[in-house]
Amino acid sequence: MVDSVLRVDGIQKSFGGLRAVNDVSFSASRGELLGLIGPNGAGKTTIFNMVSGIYRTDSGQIFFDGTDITNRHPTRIARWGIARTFQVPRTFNNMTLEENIRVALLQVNIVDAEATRQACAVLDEVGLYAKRHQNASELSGGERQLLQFVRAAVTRPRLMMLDEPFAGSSPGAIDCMVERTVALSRSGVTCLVISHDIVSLPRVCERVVVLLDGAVLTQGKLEDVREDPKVIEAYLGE
Amino acid sequence: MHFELLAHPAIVGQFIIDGLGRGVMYGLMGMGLALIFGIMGLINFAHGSFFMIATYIMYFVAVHLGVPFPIGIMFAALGLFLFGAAFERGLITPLRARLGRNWLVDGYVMTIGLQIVLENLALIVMGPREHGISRLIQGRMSVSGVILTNERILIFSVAIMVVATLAAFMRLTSLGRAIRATSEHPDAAMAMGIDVRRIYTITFALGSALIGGVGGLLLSTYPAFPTIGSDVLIKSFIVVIVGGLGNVWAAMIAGILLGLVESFAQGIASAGWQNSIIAAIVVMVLVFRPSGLFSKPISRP
Amino acid sequence: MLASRWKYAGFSLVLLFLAAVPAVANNNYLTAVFVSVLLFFILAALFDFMLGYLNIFNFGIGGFMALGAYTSALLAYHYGISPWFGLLAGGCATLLLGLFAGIITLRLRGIYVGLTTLFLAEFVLFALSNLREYTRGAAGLQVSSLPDLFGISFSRSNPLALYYVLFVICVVIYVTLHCVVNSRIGLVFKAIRDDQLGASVLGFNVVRYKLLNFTIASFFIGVVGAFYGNYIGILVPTPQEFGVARTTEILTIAYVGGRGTLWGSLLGAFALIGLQEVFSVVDQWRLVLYGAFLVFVLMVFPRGLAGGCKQLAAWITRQVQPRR
Amino acid sequence: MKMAQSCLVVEDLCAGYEQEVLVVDNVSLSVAKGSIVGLVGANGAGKSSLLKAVLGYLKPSSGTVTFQGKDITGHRPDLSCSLGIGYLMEGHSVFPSLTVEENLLLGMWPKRRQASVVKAALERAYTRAPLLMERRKSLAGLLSGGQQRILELERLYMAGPSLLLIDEPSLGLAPNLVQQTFDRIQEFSKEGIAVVLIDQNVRKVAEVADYVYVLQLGRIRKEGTGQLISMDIENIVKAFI
Repeated sequence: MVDSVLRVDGIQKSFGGLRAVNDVSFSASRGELLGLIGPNGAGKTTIFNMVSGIYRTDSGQIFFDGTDITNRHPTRIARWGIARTFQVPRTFNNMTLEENIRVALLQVNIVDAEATRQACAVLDEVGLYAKRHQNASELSGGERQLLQFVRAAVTRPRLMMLDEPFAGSSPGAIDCMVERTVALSRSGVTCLVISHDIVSLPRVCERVVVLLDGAVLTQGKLEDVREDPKVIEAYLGE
Repeated sequence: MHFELLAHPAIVGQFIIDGLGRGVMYGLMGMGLALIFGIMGLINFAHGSFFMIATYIMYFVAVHLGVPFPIGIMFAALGLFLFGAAFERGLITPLRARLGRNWLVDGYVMTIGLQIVLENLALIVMGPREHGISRLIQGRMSVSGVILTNERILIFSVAIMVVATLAAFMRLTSLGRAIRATSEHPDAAMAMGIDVRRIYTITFALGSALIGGVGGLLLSTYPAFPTIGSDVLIKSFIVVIVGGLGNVWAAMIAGILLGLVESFAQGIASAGWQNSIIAAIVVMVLVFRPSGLFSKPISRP
Repeated sequence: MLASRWKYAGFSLVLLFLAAVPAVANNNYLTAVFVSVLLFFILAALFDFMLGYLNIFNFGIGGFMALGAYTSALLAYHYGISPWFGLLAGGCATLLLGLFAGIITLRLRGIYVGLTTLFLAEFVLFALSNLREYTRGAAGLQVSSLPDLFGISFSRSNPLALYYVLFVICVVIYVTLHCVVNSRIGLVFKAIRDDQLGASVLGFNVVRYKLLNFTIASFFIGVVGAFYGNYIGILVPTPQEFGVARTTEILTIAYVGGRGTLWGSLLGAFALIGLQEVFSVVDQWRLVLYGAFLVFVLMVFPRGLAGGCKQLAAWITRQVQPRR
Repeated sequence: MKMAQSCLVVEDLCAGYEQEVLVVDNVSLSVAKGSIVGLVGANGAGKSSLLKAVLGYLKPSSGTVTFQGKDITGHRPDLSCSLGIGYLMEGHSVFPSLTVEENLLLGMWPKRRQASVVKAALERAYTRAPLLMERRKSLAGLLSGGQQRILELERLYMAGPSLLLIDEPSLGLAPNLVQQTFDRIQEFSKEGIAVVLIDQNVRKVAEVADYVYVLQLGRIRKEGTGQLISMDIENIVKAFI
């Protein structure tokens, strides 16, 4: 608990009568790769939206590096060092790839020629260099996923939240994201990953939190969780 | 300011009657706009020009050809129905097909283009001359000092009829149900087997027919003139914004409210400032209650 | 690098053309045409600065202009303040209006912003026509012409001099806008335009950038409005001059030129105003042409003339490249 | 399975939101009259997209969809649906500000002109679900989630479809309602309606389905009769996690 970077403490969120997230608590330590899994409608994305300030939390608290960030504005939360991606990629579609990266680099005060240089370098690493002057709208869904991933990563976050980063991506793009996620964690960035990709997720996460109907069902090592009858039951239905 | 006028019941009664009379007209004007916005999300900037075309149709059919007024009004409505359908099918449908969910901004810019064309074509073809009639029907009556023209009674009854017919159409016919279903959940409407594109065309045509009929009906107050539409458009906007964008019934209530405000403001205060006050009210409604005075606030996730 | 060199060459060429032609021709009619080209160009560019770069639909740009024009004219009329200073004062007054409009429309989106600015502008126009004792309302307000400077007369009988005043204003505004949209701020503008939420989770304060854009644009609209008042000589608060009709003209030129490209507005202004002068025999057809052009562009050239030019340039490059 | 008996035949269907990544990748399946076919798989395996591609909400890039011997590949959804395919989309699809009765009547859209048929269908629905009769004048949006699901199922049945595509009917329902929903679906099939059923309740699907396809990353990875799948169910589900 001492070096937990993110601590979510009993958060709740309802939409109308539906309780989407019900008393969820978990924490992630520095450099940890934590997976969030669970059947459809379990509340995974809702938790992401609460942590990044897009949804208001009904009750409970969220701590980041010991600071209470519950219900702060998304802009503030981003400046604290929390970056995220979205299930449907939110790239800036009428801007070129290079501009997409450069705008993110502004957050860490990298501008002008240096920004162009770094943007080119980053795009080169993920194999998008050749398309750097194209608009993001011309990319495929998988490439856009990759773009928003690196766009989030260049802001040097301390917590990176990835929402279904592997869905709809080509094997090459997935490899690239897996490698870079692992590299990020080695450099001390905490990563939270929502994924259903049974092949890719184990390459990234050791520990997972399993959610069901808005509550934490269990958490632990991925292999153990997969053998847990409770979890299998959850996926089977009652 | 002449607040002392409010002490005379007959004068106040006259204010109310005048206000109701105007208000019903404004309500009628707004309904077509509200219908199209409510179902399609499109703001029709050519709404006023449609009104203008209708007044010309009415003038020619009723005055030049000597056809009875009710049939003239029907001609105006029918003409605008066809025009609206053609415009939607010819220009809006392709736009929607090309742009998908992002068609709306280009959609209303398209109606702006149409409005410019129509207004100026009318100026060229018809010239800057008013074509009007003095009265649809003659006669007036006086009830304890309050004067009431027969024409006003006629417009009032037509308004009630239009509201009732539209309500009945929307509630009781399968087409009306399909229109409402489409506005709520287009994908689910398709799963019912409803051709959503056709529903949009019909909706636009209906909204156009509505303003068309109203244009014919109001020819005596709003004579045919190329730029008569801009005033109608602004009045319709006010009514629709105050009532709540897309809420057809609330547009009528907002219209009456606007009519009463105008009537009292003109009677009591010096004329002129009422426009500024109304513009300010509209801005305040947009800022503080964007969903209008009579609708539930839009929830913002 | 080569591309940017071409851009500067093009820019200089256009500048030279705009500077030289009226002087060489020295023809009052041609000067008048160039004045309206520049006026509409810069207003459309300002409109596009808001719409094309930040998705702010300012449907009250005509009323904003009116405020600038009246501020400058009234200062001169009632207090004898020099119209030269009035240009700035008009800008400042409109800046305040823009700031106010920006603040009240912060929570609103899309068409609601458009309607709010529309009625705000209506309010300004109605107020101007109602304050009859002060603004002379529909009777029209006489605008004193710009006083002589460096021995040059800027009265309305010397349209060439006025043209150069406008020319300088346009260059200043255009260069400023160009610098802004190509700076870091412009980068953020575009990000917010494309995806507001995406920009805010990157840590950008969307509100602040929107206000910044709105105030910059409003200030310049006010300056242009003040100049316009000096140029036409008499101000009447009608819809044709400053209302919805004026706004739609500006919008048409911005759309025909191409959204999201400032220089496209110059193409749009030349195309539409040029067209209208060529067909001046049937002057009434002018606005019909505007509307038809707008519909045509929406259907066939969604990115406007500028987009068409870019496609043409790309095509030429493709044709040229293999031979190298 | 003989072709003549098949109500729906999907052959080599490919579809995707992007050109490069297919969410439905070369899927072939057939659904016999009166049978229930289950589709299971992890989130994002392409189950819902498959249904959307069959109906034309998502344009297929290749392959064919044949419904009752008629090629409907890439038809507009409303055309496919009016041929006798009922579609229950994921999430709630009632029209909230229309009344319960109006919702039911919209289910009869293709047959709206046959007044007597409409009346009979409405009566049949009310007999089957008295709750809807009771609340027929109230707005559908005011019903509870479970009641809305009942309304949706009855609405599907109104026009007498020969094929139903049902996507996640038990999502967000209380356990007793889940059972009721599955019972209703089985009744459909007993009446000779073919059903394609997606649900995350894998055990339930295997129980009611005659045949089950397991999808992963847009492809069919495994298929078999309901019993066969039931036996191997734990391993199949482990593969989702």
